Amino acid sequence: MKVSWFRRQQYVQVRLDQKGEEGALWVKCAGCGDLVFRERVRENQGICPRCGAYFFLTAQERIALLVDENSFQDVSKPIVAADPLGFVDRQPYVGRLKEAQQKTGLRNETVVGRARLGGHPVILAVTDFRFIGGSMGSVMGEQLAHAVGMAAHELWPFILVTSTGGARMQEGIFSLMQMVKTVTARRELERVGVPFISVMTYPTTGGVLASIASLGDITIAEKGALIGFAGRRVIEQTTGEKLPAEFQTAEFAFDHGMVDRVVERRELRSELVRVLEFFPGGRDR
Amino acid sequence: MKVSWFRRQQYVQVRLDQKGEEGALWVKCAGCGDLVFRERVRENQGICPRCGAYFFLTAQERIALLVDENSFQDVSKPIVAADPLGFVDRQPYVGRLKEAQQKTGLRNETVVGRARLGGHPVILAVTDFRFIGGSMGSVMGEQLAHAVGMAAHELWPFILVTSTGGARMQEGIFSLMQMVKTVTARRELERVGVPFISVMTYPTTGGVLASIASLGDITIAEKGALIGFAGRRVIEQTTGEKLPAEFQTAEFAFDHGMVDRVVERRELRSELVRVLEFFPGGRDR
Amino acid sequence: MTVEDLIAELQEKLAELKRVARENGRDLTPDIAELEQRVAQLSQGRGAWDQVQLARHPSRPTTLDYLDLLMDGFYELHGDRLGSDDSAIVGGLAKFAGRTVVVVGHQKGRNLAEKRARRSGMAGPGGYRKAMRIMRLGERFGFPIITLIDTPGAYPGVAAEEHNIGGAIADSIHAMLRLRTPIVVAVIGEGGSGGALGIGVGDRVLMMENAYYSVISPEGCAAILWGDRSRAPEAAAALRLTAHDLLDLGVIDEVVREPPGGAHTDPEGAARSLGEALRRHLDELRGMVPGELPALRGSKFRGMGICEGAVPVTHEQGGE
Amino acid sequence: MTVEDLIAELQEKLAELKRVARENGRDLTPDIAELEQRVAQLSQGRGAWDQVQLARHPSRPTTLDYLDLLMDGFYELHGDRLGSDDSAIVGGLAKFAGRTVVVVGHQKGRNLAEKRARRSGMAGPGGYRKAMRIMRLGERFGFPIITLIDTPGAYPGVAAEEHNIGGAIADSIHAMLRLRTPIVVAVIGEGGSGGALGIGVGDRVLMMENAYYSVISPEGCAAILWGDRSRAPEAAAALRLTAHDLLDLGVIDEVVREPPGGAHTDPEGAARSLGEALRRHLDELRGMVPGELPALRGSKFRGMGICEGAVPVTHEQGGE
Ligand SMILES: [Zn+2]
Ligand SMILES: [Zn+2]
Repeated sequence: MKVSWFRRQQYVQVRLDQKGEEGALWVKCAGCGDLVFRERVRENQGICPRCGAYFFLTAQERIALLVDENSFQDVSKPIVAADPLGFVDRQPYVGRLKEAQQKTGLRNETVVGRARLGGHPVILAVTDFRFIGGSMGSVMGEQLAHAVGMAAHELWPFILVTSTGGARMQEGIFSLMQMVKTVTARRELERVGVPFISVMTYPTTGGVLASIASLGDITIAEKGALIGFAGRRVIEQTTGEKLPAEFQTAEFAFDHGMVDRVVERRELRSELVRVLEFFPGGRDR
Repeated sequence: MKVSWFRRQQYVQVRLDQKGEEGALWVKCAGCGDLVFRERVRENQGICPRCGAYFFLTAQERIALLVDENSFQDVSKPIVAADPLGFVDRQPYVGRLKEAQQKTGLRNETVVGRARLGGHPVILAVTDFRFIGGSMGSVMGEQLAHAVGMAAHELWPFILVTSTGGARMQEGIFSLMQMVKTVTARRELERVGVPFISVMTYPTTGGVLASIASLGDITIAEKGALIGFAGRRVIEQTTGEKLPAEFQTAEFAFDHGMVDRVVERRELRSELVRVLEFFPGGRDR
Repeated sequence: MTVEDLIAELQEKLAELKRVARENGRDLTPDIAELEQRVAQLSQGRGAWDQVQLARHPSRPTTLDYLDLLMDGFYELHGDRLGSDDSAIVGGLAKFAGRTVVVVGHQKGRNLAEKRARRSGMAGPGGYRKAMRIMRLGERFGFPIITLIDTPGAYPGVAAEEHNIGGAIADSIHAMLRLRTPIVVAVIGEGGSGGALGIGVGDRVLMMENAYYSVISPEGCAAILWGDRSRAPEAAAALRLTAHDLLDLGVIDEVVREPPGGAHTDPEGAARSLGEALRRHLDELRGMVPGELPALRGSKFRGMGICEGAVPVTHEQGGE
Repeated sequence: MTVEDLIAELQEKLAELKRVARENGRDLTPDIAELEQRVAQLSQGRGAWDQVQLARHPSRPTTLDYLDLLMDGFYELHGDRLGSDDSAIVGGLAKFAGRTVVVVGHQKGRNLAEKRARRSGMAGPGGYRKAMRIMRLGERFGFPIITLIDTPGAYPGVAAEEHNIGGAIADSIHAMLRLRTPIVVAVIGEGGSGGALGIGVGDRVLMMENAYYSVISPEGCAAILWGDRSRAPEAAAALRLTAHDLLDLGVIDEVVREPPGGAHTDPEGAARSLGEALRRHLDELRGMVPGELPALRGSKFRGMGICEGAVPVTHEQGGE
């Protein structure tokens, strides 16, 4: 099931950079409505210095926020999305991909790397929401399988940080099948006893939630995350139900036993280091 | 947790023979209030010929109702309850045991036998509620372990028919430990791939529900059964909650996913035969 | 609205646009191109929407219909043992071709009241947990597992989210990858996204000829892409969701023939055809070492996906 | 009311009865005998009720207190992944004696608000399912498991029954019997029947000196036997529920000394004592083959029970 990500501002205090705003010096915070100096926000881990609202992070920003300085080595597979269906909507999928690549400077939505956190070697995979909603197609499936393979080989913990609207419609059934593919990968970690820490950030929904993201040994939700399978509008239209105020927030997920902890962005790095301390092993140690 | 079985008449249409009524020609039906001829009830599988209410069955009656004629061979272990705590309440436990033995003609509350159902060889264990509420002490634990051991050895399906108020208070901690003991026994069946059919009749509660009875491969509730962990009064007193009308009935258990089917007493034998047809094996076949 | 109606309507609009362009001398080339492309896409993929309609036909045989027709006795099991019995998924023991199998499938309901009670086959978390429980029962006794998929998708509701529907589907996928017993999956009607996949991880995946299987419903896709659910036929064509599409894409293993006109015109015929295919695949799988099935099943799905700029990832046949 | 008060009261009644019998020449022998027996039972078992009181002492250290004192960092995990997070059970990763362990325990709450939120340690089905999830996590990484028992019993409530509390406890017992990692259980306060046992299946079962462990609460026992909850002290004596009783009966493996006056008078001392015992047992178990633990654990419990008229069933020590 695909979740529309167009209405995110309604229910959490996060705001995606708008196209064209990329170069702006000032950005408007969706939390307090104030114009804040972009650089101040960057330095502040993507948190509004006035009201504490979280801005979207790019994959690079997320990585920088988590890993030991200069420890990240990008080992993503050099692959890009194919267009197996010849999909055309408002524009051809190939065009949409090019646009996303230009806008983000990324080849695709998933970045995989070797890194250290508090000295612990890990394999880290991060999805970038700016790239077609961080949605999962064949590339994300392959990147995650690749990342897990490395983690299993090195016996290093695997950390996945998701920001994704779910499956990527434009690759049709192949996107759906990535749900199974990522779970088969997750099984490799079980076989070798390597921990998998799933970090859900805004948003973690649809087919990614219903596959690898939900299968962490430890699952951490970033405060402000949207976590849910079906989209709000779909639920309202299908069932006519009124949605509770906290619906599909990180706190909702916590209250309903879906995640181990809800963690502030500022605490996320130290939280992960704390978790890693419990797991011995890793070839370098 | 021990469930009091003193208030059973309040909530299902079953009636225990009262002491002293054993020899009476007529019994009063708790369902319709009429006096009915005891022999008619017996012939009618313990069902009131007027209103269809279920009377309690003794272990012998239950067995007769289920197995192929003349196929039952009692292979219960020749054991009786010890009194490891020297327990005395209104009367010493040893006196209570003697009384129960005299009243029921049974050595203890659990009868184990080899039998055939529709030609299928099985190991059958039945608890008799008349014997101190069919409660589980060391003897029931050992009888069930013994029964399961035979089933695992013969590769015959194991059928357990429970009518029990839960753990037997008078044997204290030993009764509690039978919960684990019966589950270890159940695990033997898993190892050899022998099916375990759990049949819950009025009542199946407390420590027996919270151990082996809940772990059937197939679980069948007899209509009219009371199925629940905690006693109604305990719940009311502890929480002040008002109990739903259907609370802890077989239908309640079904609606809440605890049992596979609710079956009329008349259909129980044919239902079990139907289930057994699906399981090949058994040394005689 | 049929695809034909839609195409006719678009062609009318197209003619009008061209007329305006010609008469008023305005340059409407981009609009005309877009419309022409839509018409082309629809014409090319007109089978897609027709098959979606057939897959949803109110008289199309359901899981229980097929079980009635195919199985020699179906003994339904109930409950997830966790608090619920979700009737949008049925499951139990059955005799098939003389042997015991475990069957799990979505059940839409065969009349209005039943459809409501079963939420038209849209299962909640309890449904997937019941399915897992019953499939594990099958594994314990070495019974092969057959799953029949027929759902518009998992139930989108507050209670479903509260009980972690995402996690339930993930767990079910995970559980199916571990089962040491053969699994044959057949999409018999609607194969609606994660709700379908939740019981869709098999050593073989078959599709009935008029079934569809898609990452998103055509309506949902149209709503997201064009803000217009009525453009579902186009979305259906774009998604390549028919049985033959999926066979071409290497995602399924076989298309099961239906009687001319669709399964609802001849349920017995459809069941015969499905039964033959199930039997054949189960026979093939029976020869395999149970302990090896999970690894083969895993590598089958592990190999699904098409990327560029790297060693091509192709679909490896599991279990052959 | 203390046991002493109760005995004094009964002795007064007894004196009165004897006076009446003597003065009025009535034969009150059976009544006098019953009272004398109650007094004897109470005197003999007066330690039992005192220890129940100590086990329930409002300042007695709870699971989280012991974790604070014993563990080098406790990382709490939450949720059963099925819809709930029951705070009557806490669990997570911890560093103990330099190694990672998994800890699961009942948590009563340390103040009124917390006690209410945690239902005084009375766990519902979600609690046992969370416990299972966390213990299985420990097994995946070979971490030993420590469980701390401190509950009046499982929560008796409508929602608990609706979510199959009986099945949840049964499943948890079943799961613990299968875990391929060492398990040490310690009853630190109240060991209330099935609710305690739900996380109580270990290779070693220890009890703090003033803890109790019983098939039923003394009050519940008294209510059933005599229709009088105030006779709980007698029931406590009859049930043989103290740590030393259980050691004598062969049901537990060790009594963990508490500071004089009870754990609440010196939590650090109590924690040292508990920590020493846990460490010692974990060290012993560490030498064992993980694959053999389930069978040994099973035979330990398989051997519990005392019957007559058959080959005596004795308590076999698992894991030694
Ligand atoms: Zn702000
Ligand atoms: Zn009657």
